Amino acid sequence: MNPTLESLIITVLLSALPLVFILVYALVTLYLEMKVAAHIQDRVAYMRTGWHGVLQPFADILKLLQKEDTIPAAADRFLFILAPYIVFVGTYAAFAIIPFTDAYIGSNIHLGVFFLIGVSSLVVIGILMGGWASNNKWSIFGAIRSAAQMISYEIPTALAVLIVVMITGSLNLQEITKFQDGGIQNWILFGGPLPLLTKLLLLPFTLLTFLILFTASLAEVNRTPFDLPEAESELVQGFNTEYSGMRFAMFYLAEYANMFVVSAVAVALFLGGWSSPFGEFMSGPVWGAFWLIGKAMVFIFLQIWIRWTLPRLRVDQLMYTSWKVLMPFLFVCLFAVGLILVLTV
Amino acid sequence: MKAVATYFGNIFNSLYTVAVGMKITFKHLFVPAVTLQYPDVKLKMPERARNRLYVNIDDCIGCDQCALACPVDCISIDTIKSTPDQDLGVTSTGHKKRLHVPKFDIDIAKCCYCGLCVYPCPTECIVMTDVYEFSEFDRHNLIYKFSRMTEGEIGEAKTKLKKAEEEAAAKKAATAAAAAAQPKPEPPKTP
Amino acid sequence: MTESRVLPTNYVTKPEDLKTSSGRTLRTDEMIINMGPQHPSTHGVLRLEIVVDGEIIVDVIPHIGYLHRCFEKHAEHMTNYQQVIPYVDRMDYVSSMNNDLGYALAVERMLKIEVPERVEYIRVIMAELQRIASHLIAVGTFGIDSGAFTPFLYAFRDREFILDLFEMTCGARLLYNYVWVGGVSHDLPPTFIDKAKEFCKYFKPRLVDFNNLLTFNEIFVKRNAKVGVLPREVAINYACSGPMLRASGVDWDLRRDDPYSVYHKLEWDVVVGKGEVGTAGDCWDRHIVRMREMEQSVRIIEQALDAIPEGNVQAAIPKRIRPDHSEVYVRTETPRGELGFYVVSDGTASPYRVKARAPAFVNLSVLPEISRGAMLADLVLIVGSVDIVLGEVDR
Amino acid sequence: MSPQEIHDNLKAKFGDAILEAKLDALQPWIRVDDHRIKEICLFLHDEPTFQFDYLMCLSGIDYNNGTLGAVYHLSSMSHKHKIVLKATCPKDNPRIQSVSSVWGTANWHEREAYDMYGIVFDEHPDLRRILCPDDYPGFPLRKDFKVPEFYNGMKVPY
Repeated sequence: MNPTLESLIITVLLSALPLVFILVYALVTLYLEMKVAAHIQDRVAYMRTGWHGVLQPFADILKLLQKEDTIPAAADRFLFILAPYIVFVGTYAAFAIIPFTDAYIGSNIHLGVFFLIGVSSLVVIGILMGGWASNNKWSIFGAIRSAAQMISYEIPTALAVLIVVMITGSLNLQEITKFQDGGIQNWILFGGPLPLLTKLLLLPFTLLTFLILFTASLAEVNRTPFDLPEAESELVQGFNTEYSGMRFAMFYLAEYANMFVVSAVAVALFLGGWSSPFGEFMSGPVWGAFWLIGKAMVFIFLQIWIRWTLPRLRVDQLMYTSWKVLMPFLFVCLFAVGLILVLTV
Repeated sequence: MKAVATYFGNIFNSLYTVAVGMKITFKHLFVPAVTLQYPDVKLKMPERARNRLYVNIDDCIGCDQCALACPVDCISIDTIKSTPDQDLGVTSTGHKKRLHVPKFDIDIAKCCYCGLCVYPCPTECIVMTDVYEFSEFDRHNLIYKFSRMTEGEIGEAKTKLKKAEEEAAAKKAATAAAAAAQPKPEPPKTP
Repeated sequence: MTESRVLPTNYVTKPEDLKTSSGRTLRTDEMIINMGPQHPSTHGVLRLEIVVDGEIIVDVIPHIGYLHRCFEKHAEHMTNYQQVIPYVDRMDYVSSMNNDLGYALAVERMLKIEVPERVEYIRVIMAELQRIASHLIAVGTFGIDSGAFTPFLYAFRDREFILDLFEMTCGARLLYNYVWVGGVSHDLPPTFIDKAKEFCKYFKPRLVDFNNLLTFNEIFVKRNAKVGVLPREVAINYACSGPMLRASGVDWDLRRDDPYSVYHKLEWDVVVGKGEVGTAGDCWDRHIVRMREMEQSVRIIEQALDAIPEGNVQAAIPKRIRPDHSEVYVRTETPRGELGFYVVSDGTASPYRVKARAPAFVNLSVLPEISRGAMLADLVLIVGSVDIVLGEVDR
Repeated sequence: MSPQEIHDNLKAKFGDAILEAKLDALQPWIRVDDHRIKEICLFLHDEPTFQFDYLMCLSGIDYNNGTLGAVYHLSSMSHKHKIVLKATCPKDNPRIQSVSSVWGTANWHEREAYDMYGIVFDEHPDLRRILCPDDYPGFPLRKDFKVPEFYNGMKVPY
């Protein structure tokens, strides 16, 4: 076969790999969320579908697949059908730049993180389409809220990423992870592999930036305390009120995939992606994926834990937090990190 | 200056209270579950539990007290007077039974489980058991028929009653005719 | 709406000041949303017709009556006064012990019956336990309205304890028909007293946990401070009662100001909202008044459990109730406020007229006053803080 | 302030508007002329010696002899005294003055009395049915009310 066809097949195969990962990961997270929520509330989740409810995620997916996905009569059919797939595409595209191991990365482009921020705004378009197309007052409320929320939280994410890029000097997540390779002391969260003095100076700012990035990513994914677009108690189900069956499953899958993207990116930026915390010990191609996914799962557990503890913010408080709290602190961090890097390195 | 203080105060408060909340929920991760797996593990009902009604029809003397006491009128009772020659026996509480009870229906779907029918019953034959799993597919199955008299017995009791009434009517007619035939004794002297 | 979080006037977009680049005025319109009888946070079948400008609420028109079961018509067709009690249970199905107590006191005052001391103490214990159970539901669902699911399940887990106590005594868990005219249907089972003491000991730390998890959570505080403020005068003019009135700073509790039963013998204090977080009378105050009332109820129960005398609980139950031509209005303090029964008798065995003055019905009538200018998410909290039970609103 | 004093003051102020009073009953009540009920209630509400600022309950009632009535249970939070006012109106043209301008709570209570008994309260801001559906035939709580066999084509008694 001629090389172009061959490389085409390889790239298709390579890009299909994360899709398989997403499906497996979604089932695991569904189970994890169900169990953690239950035990936080002093109850046990499903115990009958398989041992301790292990088959329940399959049952959920099966139920959603065979359910009739109705389209409201006065809905804007084309947009209504397209919306969930746009949301999923927006999320799935981000998988291209996540470095699972030092050998495997979707596409080793040099604009990695820049591409990520660009692509994640596709999710907003998808939600807006879904909210508008289902011709339901509650959905329009949910959609408009999510548009305002996503846009105003992309800026803190971009700024936090900018700080990391400033420290590492490259936009490509693979380079950033290589920069942090070699044990826990090299993680950017603790100042990166820089001389001791700069590390100590950088430490408070990188910790603060990480905290802000995690909060902003919570809003990016519409998770409590920022889950206004689908606020059950106010907007019935927000933008996906009219969705059911397969389309609703697609929204659901996109939300879980987005959770992983956000956690993986935070891990790759701050906690040394696939590099093992013990330096040389337990590091290598297979271990790399284990470390990345393991660290990401810790953050996913954190998101689930937060979801079942905190109440929900109101729209104007949401805006207040983003514009008047996260961003000022990030500008301070940006300025400080820049100053430290110029003076000491 | 106060605005800056409240600004930072709010941020600190948020982080602190969020942390406190998270600590509590994390503590509850290790608290054993309080829920029961219902069909396998059932909650023990206390002995005064008020759920499904049960009527011990042998002790029922057909006095209709429970039907009167029921706020939703879900108990319907028919009785047939028994003729003197039939001996219906005595209830466990020593009441002489004088009425046949061909129909004693409780529409448990209408019952509001208030228990007002249990108190006035002289022979305590109507009690509330602690059975709470009695759902049906057809609503008519929820009409419990407690009377055990067969069609034959009911027919026989009716005919006996009719016969007894005719005899009584005939006897009364006879005595009335006899009284009319005799001259009336002179009225007692007024004081 | 006086000192509530007054939105800057330009927040409410007026058509004339919105210009497109070409100078044409942008046509804006208000949207009417039906927070309909079936909605996750209307606490029952209440329909709110909301006129919304963006997220800001311009006007709210409540529509009720979806759960109207003509309690008053039923009461007039009962053959004796005792049979009305199962219907009174079902009026406010979340605190039916307090409803029975209200109705029983009304008929007893009409018949001029004196109930034995033991019955009074049992009634106080049961009423206060029911107050805790009802407040637990109110507080738990208020947590869900603000987005936190877990407090609801903690509240219901504690409420199960109380339901077991009730089931042990009278056999039912929600609608008891326990307080009768002139007494109670069953005496306390032997194990009741120490089980109730065990509950009191178990429940106090739970309240502290609940407060730390939800009440003092900064997000919850920011969501509820200065929201749906009910000023003093409006509260009195609209005859609000219970936690809604006390949260607005009015020191008024029927158990102390219009005393009935043995509350005057027990020592407890009335919780009044002081506006610690926002202004007095906002949603947070109504929430904290309910939380602190639960602590007071535990205090009352403990004192009553120690001071309960012996006696026959069915001594004063009249065999046949046939009051002479009279009418009486008796009011009691239920978890939602002042529940009054206006009972008129015409000398026969069945009541001539039983009018129930339901606190939730009256508290709900003030909703439009306090939610103008709030946001949609606030309205959900305001309805939750008013703590309505539609069985009582619609009767 | 005992009911007797309240009655005397009212008698002094309004004279003939106070039609009848029964002060020895379990709960003493005063019957007032239904055309001047608003004026009397305003006086009771604003007068510092009375200060009846809390309308506990307003209930409609059918006296079964051709007259309908509204019973006002008033109480004062500051003075802690209570009084019962009654206003009656003929059944064929039941009209009573609305007091919703004096107490806000009267608004919904009067709507319920209208819904259940058909008592029309003049100058009520928005008098429509509150509990029953808007097109419900008849007024349910009247003593002579027959449950309609069909309502919008649905068979009613089961």
